[in-house]
Amino acid sequence: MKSEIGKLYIELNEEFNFYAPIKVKGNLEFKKILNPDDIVLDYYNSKVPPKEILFPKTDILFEYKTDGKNVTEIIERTDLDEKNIIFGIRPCDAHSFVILETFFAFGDVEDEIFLKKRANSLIIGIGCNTPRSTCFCTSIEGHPFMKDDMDIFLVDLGEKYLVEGISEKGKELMSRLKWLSDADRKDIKKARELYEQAEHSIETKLDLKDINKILDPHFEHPIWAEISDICIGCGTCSFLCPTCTCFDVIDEMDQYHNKGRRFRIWDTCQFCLYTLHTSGHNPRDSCIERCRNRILHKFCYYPENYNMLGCVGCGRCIQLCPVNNDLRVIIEKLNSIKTKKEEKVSA
Amino acid sequence: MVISVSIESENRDIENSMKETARALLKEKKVDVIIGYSKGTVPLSSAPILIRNVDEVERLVWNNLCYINLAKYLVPRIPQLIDPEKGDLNVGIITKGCVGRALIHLRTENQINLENVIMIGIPCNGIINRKKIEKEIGENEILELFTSGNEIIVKGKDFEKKFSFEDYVNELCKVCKIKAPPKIKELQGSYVGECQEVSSIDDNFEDLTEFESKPTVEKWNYIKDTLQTCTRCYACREACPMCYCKLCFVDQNKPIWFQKTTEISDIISFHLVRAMHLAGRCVACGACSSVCPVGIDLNLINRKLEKIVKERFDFTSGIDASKMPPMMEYSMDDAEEFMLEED
Amino acid sequence: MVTELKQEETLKDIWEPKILAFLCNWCSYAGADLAGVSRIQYPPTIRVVRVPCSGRVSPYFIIKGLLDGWDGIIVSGCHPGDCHYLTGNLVARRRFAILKELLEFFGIEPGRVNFMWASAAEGERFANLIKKATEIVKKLGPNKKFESKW
Amino acid sequence: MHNPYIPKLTSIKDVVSENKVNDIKTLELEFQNDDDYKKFDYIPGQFAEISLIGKGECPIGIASSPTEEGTIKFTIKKMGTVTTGFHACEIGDIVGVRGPFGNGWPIEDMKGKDIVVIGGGFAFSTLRSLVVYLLDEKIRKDYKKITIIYGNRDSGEVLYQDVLEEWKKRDDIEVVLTIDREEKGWKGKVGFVAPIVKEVGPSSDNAVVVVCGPPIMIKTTIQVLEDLNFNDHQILNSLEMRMKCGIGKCGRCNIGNKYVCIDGPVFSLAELKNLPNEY
Repeated sequence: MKSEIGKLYIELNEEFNFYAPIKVKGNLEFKKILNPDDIVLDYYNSKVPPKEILFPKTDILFEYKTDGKNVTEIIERTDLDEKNIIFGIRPCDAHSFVILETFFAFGDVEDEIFLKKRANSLIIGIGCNTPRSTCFCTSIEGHPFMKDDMDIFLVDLGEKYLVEGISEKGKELMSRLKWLSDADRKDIKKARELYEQAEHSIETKLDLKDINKILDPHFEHPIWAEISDICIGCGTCSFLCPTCTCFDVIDEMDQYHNKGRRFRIWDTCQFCLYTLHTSGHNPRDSCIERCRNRILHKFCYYPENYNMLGCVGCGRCIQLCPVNNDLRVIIEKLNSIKTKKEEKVSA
Repeated sequence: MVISVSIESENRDIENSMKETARALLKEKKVDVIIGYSKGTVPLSSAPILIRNVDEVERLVWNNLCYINLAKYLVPRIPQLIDPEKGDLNVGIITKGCVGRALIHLRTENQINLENVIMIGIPCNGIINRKKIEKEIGENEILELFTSGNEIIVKGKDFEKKFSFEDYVNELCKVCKIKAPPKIKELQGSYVGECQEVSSIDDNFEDLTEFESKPTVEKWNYIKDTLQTCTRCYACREACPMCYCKLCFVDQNKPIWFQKTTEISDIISFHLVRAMHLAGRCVACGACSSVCPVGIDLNLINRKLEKIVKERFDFTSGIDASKMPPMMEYSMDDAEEFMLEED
Repeated sequence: MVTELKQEETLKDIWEPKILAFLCNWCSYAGADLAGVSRIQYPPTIRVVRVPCSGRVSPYFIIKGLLDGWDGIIVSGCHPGDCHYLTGNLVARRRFAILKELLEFFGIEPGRVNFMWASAAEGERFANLIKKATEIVKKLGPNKKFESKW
Repeated sequence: MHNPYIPKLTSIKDVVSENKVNDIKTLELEFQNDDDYKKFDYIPGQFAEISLIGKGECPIGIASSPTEEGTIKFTIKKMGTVTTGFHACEIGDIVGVRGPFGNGWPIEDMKGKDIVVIGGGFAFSTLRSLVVYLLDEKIRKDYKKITIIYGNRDSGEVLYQDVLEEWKKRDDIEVVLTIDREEKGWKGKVGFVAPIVKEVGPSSDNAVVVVCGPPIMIKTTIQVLEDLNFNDHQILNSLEMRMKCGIGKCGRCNIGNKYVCIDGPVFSLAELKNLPNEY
């Protein structure tokens, strides 16, 4: 029953930090909640993705004390062991956690701050009954009802939820929630219907199959100038992208109290300062290179390095780009490189 | 003589005359490229577009969603507007009132050479406050938005809503007095299409009285509430035609004055200092608020800036090229009622 | 409980604000000196930063000061027309006018930031104005607006 | 797993000003904790993120060689906020070090070959590390002829004068120093690096050449080397990039799908030609 979310919250609140979608000033945000009545589950999607929970906009790396000049003590973070429940996220955002996890674990050095938080988080996701016109998760092998990336999966059946444990962690938690009643066949049938309905309602189909092979040899193609000509170089697309991970490291010192901290904040390849050398040289000096880097990183470097696309098809960058530099159009344009070339060959 | 026309027909007229002018300019080779607006792929947006030949002119639109201030593309010039051999291209720019003001003000600040820029003036009839409509619709998807008569029609999968244009236009547009680009004598040859003679503006800033009369605590709480969602993506800065600094004050690191974190004090200091920098320069285009991905409304602050410079220094940005902006000047006779004095 | 309350009250009574004062080298700093050598009493609340001219004081200094937790800021320069650099204080005055109004608009008590003119010969005036500014800031209480910053 | 962003603390043991203008200094750092030093296992050509707490962090190539035991050295030019902070440091001050990062010079592959080291300006720091390493008693026999060509703007800019003097005295290494313009009392060669390389004319037979310096020097030198029949695999290069984390997470140092901080900073010319031209 829908009203039982409150019960779930009360039961789990003590052990876990309970993050759920709520409305803040008309915007949907994922926040640690205090009142289960605030939870909104019949939403389209949030503007700021739930990556914010595991990879906050401002994330402390460590704090330190000084004797006025030199550091005397480094204080490590202790809050990473806290357990979290991330409730009510969509499959696309749940998939973004998998991508983020792969990224932060890649290479010789793992990023403990993210990975520990991820390991301590339990994801209770919900199927997406109402994909938007800009959603294209089916084009990247996702699905509005994809449940692989979650621990517990919910389906909104109208008056009640169909609950399914996916991972071991999720099943274990479910076994503790004895008051959950069994689903009957009707419910499962209804869930099936919703599944198909959602799949059909996604109209955007992008051809992303061999995109990295198309992009790889076309680094210097004039199409990049065309794609980036109206970009104003703000960070909207990447700040609100659930898979963007770039950050800047900054020190801050409180001289009055002899303490300080080093933290990371979100940064984006769309900013000029991102790659600017101290010498004044900038490898990515104009919007053309910066836009190119964003697209290539998601659709070319990700497949090459991690064998997956760096995009989940949530459509946030399409919805929110200030100048409407639509990713769907960009992909179409890029795909047209291929077709043009094939035409040439056949001619 | 006043004929009441609907927004819809106004839009059509604007669009048609704009297209005609654009076609003529391109045909006569007076301009190499025209910057304008095209229809967005998402219902509540429009996309700036560069038009290089006559056939593409059809793509130009005017639909009350053209919120980007196109002057941004000229200061600094984007590479697409510079020919590697010929240098600066001749640019035609679709100019609504605030774009015109921006260009004129930037000229006063010596940031732009308007000699090879032709302003295709249009009498703007207001920009829709898309954030307000989005909030009104809530968790439903808008699939279509258009104006019909004097109403904005918003359509979704299973709903249709009507909003009155008057109420859902940007706050800044409601009080805007400069619809078409202001005409200045220094730039006689640069205008095509509509423009408007502006000497000075009468404005009583009534829209601010309510907020200004609030007690300090309430103001602080309001500002704090509004700004706390800020993600520091700097879309406001990047969309602002006046924010052309190569190195913004928040990016400076020698010394670091203001931190870039998302803690509320840092967010407020960013917006406070940015407002400080825009005093007497803001051209009231509202682009910053329209582009904000998390829907922060900065228009209130912009209005206040306009009010301060108007009341203290009798200055309105971008209408008079002969007047220096207040922050570039000084005068012995400025009011100083705020200075501390002995009892 | 009762004793605690009393303690708090007395604490508030003895609480003295900390005020950051930017004094221009040519007038106000000398004015402060004069107040000192003339043995004119004024509250020991200000911490002085000597600047070449009030025109040197950028809004950054003031806002950063508030962020850092100073209870009040004072900027003092030469009287209009007396600036050592002719017009530095006139430029500053415009800046301050806007800053003061903006701070008020943002809901930061405008009394925290005070601007004044004091010449090298006005020791008495300097002391009086500092007294006045201290009272204003004292009435506002400690600056807690930006306390959320770790 | 541990938090990779926490630096190990070291204290400054010595500060040496390297040039006349006094904008390049070498810091000698000693780890506060012996364990940390043992774990700091590096080869020439790698870099570390050294940080001045409160100011920030920056990636600097390690100038000392693993054979010089006890301390590590960094040569720092005064450029930005952090490096200026380092220049204000005194002996005994505390510096944070994270690392070593990057791949370093391929010392294993270089075994049994002639080695030509070409450096320009203050990019010589990791080359110093390499040469000191190669000249170590136990290691020298693994490598054949070593030639060093080191160019500078003027004699006041020549780094590491003490080790250079030592090297000159040895007979198992050829040291050629050059400055751009003639100067009184200068005993080395005069001229840009590229023509001097041509003049010295190292043989490309079973040789590896290591080039480090300003972009224009690299460009001209590579042309000369190609004329001398060096192929792309024989020419090694160390890249610079803006970095924050040093471990491939912050994202800014990518060239194509490679990260300079984990896949570099040393790339052979052949590898560089395969990467997009974005550095």
